[in-house]
Amino acid sequence: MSGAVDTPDDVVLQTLGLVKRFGGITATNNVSMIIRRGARHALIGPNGAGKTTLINQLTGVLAPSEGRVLLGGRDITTLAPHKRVALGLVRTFQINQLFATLTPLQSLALAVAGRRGRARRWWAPMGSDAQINAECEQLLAQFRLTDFANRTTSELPYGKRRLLEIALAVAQKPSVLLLDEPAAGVPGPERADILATVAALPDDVSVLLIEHDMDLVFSFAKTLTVLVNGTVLTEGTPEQIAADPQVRAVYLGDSVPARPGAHHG
Amino acid sequence: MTHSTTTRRHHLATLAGLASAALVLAAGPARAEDTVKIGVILPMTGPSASTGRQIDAAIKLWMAQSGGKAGGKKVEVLIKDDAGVADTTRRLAQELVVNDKVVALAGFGLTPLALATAPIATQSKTPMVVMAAATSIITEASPYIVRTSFTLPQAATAIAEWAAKNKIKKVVTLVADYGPGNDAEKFFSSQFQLNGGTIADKLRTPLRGADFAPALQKVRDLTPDALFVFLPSGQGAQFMKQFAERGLDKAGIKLIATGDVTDDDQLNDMGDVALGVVNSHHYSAAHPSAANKKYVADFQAANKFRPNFMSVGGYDGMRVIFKALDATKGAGGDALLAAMKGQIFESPRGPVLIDAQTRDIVQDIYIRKVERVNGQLYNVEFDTLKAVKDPGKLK
Amino acid sequence: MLTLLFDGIAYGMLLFVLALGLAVTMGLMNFINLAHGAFAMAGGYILILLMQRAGWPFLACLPAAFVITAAAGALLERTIYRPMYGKPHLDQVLFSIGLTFMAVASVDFFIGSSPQNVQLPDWLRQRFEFGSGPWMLGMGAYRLFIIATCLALALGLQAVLSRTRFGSRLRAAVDDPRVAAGLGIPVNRIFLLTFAVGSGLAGLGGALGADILGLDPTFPLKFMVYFLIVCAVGGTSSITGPLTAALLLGIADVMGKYYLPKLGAFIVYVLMIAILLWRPQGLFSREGKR
Amino acid sequence: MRRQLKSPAGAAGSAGAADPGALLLAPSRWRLWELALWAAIWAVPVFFGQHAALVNEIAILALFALSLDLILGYAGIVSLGHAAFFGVGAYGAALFAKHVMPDPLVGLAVGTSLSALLGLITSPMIVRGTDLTRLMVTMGVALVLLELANKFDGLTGGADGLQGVVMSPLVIPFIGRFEFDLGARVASFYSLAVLFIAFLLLRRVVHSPLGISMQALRDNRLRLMAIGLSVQGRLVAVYTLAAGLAGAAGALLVQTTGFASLDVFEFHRSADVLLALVIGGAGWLWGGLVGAIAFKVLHDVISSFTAQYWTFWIGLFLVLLMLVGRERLFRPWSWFKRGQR
Repeated sequence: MSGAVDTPDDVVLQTLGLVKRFGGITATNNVSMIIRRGARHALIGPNGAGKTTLINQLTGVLAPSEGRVLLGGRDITTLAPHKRVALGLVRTFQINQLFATLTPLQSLALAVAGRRGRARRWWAPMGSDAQINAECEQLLAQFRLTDFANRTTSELPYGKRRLLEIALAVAQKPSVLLLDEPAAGVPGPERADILATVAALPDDVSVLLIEHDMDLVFSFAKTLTVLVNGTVLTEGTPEQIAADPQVRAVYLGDSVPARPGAHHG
Repeated sequence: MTHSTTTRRHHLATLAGLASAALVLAAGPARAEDTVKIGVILPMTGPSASTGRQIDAAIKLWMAQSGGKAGGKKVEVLIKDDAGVADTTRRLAQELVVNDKVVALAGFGLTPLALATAPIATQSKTPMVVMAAATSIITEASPYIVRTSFTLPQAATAIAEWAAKNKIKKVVTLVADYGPGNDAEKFFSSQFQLNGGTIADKLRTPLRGADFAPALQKVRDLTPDALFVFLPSGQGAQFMKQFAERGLDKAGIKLIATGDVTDDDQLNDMGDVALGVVNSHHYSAAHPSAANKKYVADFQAANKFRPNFMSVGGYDGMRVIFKALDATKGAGGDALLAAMKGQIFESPRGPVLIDAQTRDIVQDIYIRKVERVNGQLYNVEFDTLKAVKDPGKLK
Repeated sequence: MLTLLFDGIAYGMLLFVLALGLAVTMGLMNFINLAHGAFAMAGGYILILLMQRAGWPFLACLPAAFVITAAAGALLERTIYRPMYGKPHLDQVLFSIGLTFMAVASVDFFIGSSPQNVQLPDWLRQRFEFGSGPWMLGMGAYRLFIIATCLALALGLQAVLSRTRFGSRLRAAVDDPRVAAGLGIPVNRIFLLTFAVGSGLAGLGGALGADILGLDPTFPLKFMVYFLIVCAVGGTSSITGPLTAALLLGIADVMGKYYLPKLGAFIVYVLMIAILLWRPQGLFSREGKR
Repeated sequence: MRRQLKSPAGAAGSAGAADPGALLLAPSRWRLWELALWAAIWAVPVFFGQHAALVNEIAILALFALSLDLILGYAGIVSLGHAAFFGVGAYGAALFAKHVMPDPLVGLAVGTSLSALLGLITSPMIVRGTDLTRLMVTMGVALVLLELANKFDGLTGGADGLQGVVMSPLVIPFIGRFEFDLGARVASFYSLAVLFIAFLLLRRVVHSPLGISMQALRDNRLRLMAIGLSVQGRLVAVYTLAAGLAGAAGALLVQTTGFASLDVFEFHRSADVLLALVIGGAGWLWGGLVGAIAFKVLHDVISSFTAQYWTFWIGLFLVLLMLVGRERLFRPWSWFKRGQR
């Protein structure tokens, strides 16, 4: 069953009345939201608002109890994670998921090769494919990893690892990119890199950003959705949200968490 | 990446070290003209280490007694450990022959070890003295193999005859599931049936097996007159304890066995359960002869433990080699082999002959009963079958 | 028939006591300790030495075996095991294999490679028999004694785990060491204690089993597989899991050797593989536990 | 070696300056010391003929370790039953030589493909489960095969071993015809050659995209899936390849010693190769070779004087190695943790 509902064709990702219950708790409560093509969309909310739970349902890590997820009008509610990747729905992880012993260059080369269906080649050494090399070079530059291209990933500074995390996702040429707290725990100076690279993401990529860092959110997002206790509290432009008394009350009031990544699963 | 570069250096260092080690090995020991070498390969480690220990001790005893001289030359014995792994045995044999130029190979704790080495003996025309392994076929694996231990058919047929003569009609056989075990089973049953007995069942236990409960239970349910057992020396104690614990003795089932089960090496620790077990073998530490009394005395003077049939195999093996070397003035090859064939001498076990045709040992097989002799358990011989050839060869 | 069942149960009970410590170690610290068998061997040799060299009575040797191996376990846990927690499984495996090798070689060196025998007191050598024919039940006093002892141990441990505070803390720690530590449970101390008791039990099992399983320096290697099977199949999250697994293993082994002696240990291994493929977490453990 | 990414060139200029192609290719380039080492290895049987038999054994163990390195060091699969493949290759080659034809090369091919097949069949077993279950299942498979080989003694010779495996001379087109000699010279060259070819093959594989993806799989399966690559497929492929190489090692053993015994399936085979690999260091191709050399030479030296307590020393060595850690003894080993936390 695909896109039974009529969706304006500039909608790339859409959820219809998503509900997720864990035993008694309702982590996601009838969430319907729309991501438009080229969107710069931010999902904010206090700790435990169910942001990560929602992401996991979008990417297929969790199966929703009710409701549907549509990607470009196609129903992907029951689709396996890696199949969603193939359809262009790509995510970054709140906690780095990197190849510790590879170098950023190798990791990216592998990601690119994978996308180009060349990750199964077993004779020609990695690096013998000019197209892949060129793409890697470009990605390294785009994510300011050029000088670290050849370091072992586990030895990179945290900020650089964060950038690599995003770069690996972008290397998939996603149509929709879910950024799960990209700036989480990144110290000041390196944070700038992240803001810049995220801002510089190509326009044809629609981005859904989950973030506590208000500077990032407000500098980046054109649309904000506020999630509280698994329910959509409100949605609007940064200005509207900033002005919204409800939001101030439940969210902006509370301090930005010290160490994101300590909470959520 | 600095550390990985250093580790790379480290590896290079390692390799350099190994290379030099190889060089040292390569140099090898200088070879003097007036010495002959004998290469002995034994399982000093692993499950059958006790075999190696016994033979090793016996060889040392022989060297001490003989002054380590034969055919006017100094004899050097190189003892290698193969841990009971066949391909190691073969490699060691290869090196002993090619590098150390030994005139004879000896030892061989288990059948596969001997069989694996046989081709080397044949190719290099080096006499190979089997001091322990007891499967019949071994001596047929190479014309250069001489055996000074015994063959299981010798022991098995002997006890089979005795059983048939002593109104035992129905027997169950229980053997460890490997070469010698199969031999024991085959030759006992055929001989026993030949003499009109019946074999109720033929049971096998895994070689490493420890819990005999199931097998023994089966024996009990079959209610034979006697149970014939062959187990590699070492498992005997275990077995007899469980034999009694299961009440087979009370159920009137006799226990007869080959001497491996009541191995002198462990007999003393077996306790009263072993008392009265009738078994057949070629050597008992209690063999009543001057030669043996001296042997046991000297042996125990040098070691904490009692000599068993393995040790006597090693001791006689050395004698055979030495006497042959005396005859050939230290020469090896076919001459040495020829000088080994047909040797007749008084061994601690009794009179023995190296059969010139089969190169296998011909010896008396004794029927013994485990008894307590001044506080210690011994296999006391009460019947003798004279000059038993290996029945495996009389096809 | 019944007799076989009885033997199988005795064998299984023995395996249970031998393997329990290993199961707990795995469950608690996710530590694969292949050297567990070495503690069992130690227990066996302590029994032998005390009985033969020091002439202690059999019954006195059993607790001694427990105490001494437990102490040894505690010592080793403090000194060399602790640094290995959290290390990759492979490292743990190699580490404990190394320990086993050392133990085997040392025993070989100090006591000798020949198998040891226990001189059981006479009252343990008798045999009781009931009925006849296929339903005849014959029970060796010693196996009866083993079953009784192990059963008592199992019940006792179950009680400790379910009733006492230590038990609840232990269970919490087994479920999730990190959370437990977060709740202020002294996981390290609990583990030290558990490890010691586990080793002690192994020692006791080794002492009890010396007579039935046989005792020589290769003991740890010979029975390692069986212990691991008990843990892998029984899972490491409860006592009942390993117990059931051990009993199954014991009975299957005895029955197999009686009715299909040709197949030998074959059945056991195939069963193990099948079960592990079917339930990678073990038969009796909650899914998803690692 | 994978970790030495910085090629001499890269090390000179700032890594960033070099172009990705060069950097990516750097690890797959031959280094001087590698060539030197191979030269040295080949030299041993030439100049120290009296150790040909030992060289042969080392080469075989090295090949076996190389295959284990592939699944353990590169794909991160722990195995305590690698002997299963060694044994199948051994008996396969032995029976083929005995009953079909005695040509070594054909026999080698047969042994290799048989064990590869077994690898393919058993690979689903190691895809699921935890390290513990993998240890148990791999060990279990080896034990089952051991039991089988023992039961079918009509075919395998059971506990006595399979004797009288006579190989015809080694005939290599355009090169010549070599009789297996007592001094094991030919045997040692034969085994070394097979080892060398396997080494070259793996050297290609581990630096190819597939090889990189295997290491990625070891580092972080979740991410590998997240970049849309299949984990199962890769596990099956690498396991089958490794199994084949192990089988080749087994076949070599049989062909150069002329017999097969149950021992090829025993636990200590799996353990020994694991030790050798660990001594050499898993995760780089030389690990297997260095380890095998160290293991065998040490065994030969130690057991020649401290007769039966070699096991104690190797045990002590392992314990120290694990306690002190490779950082100080050999090389870092961070990559057996699932992902980096």
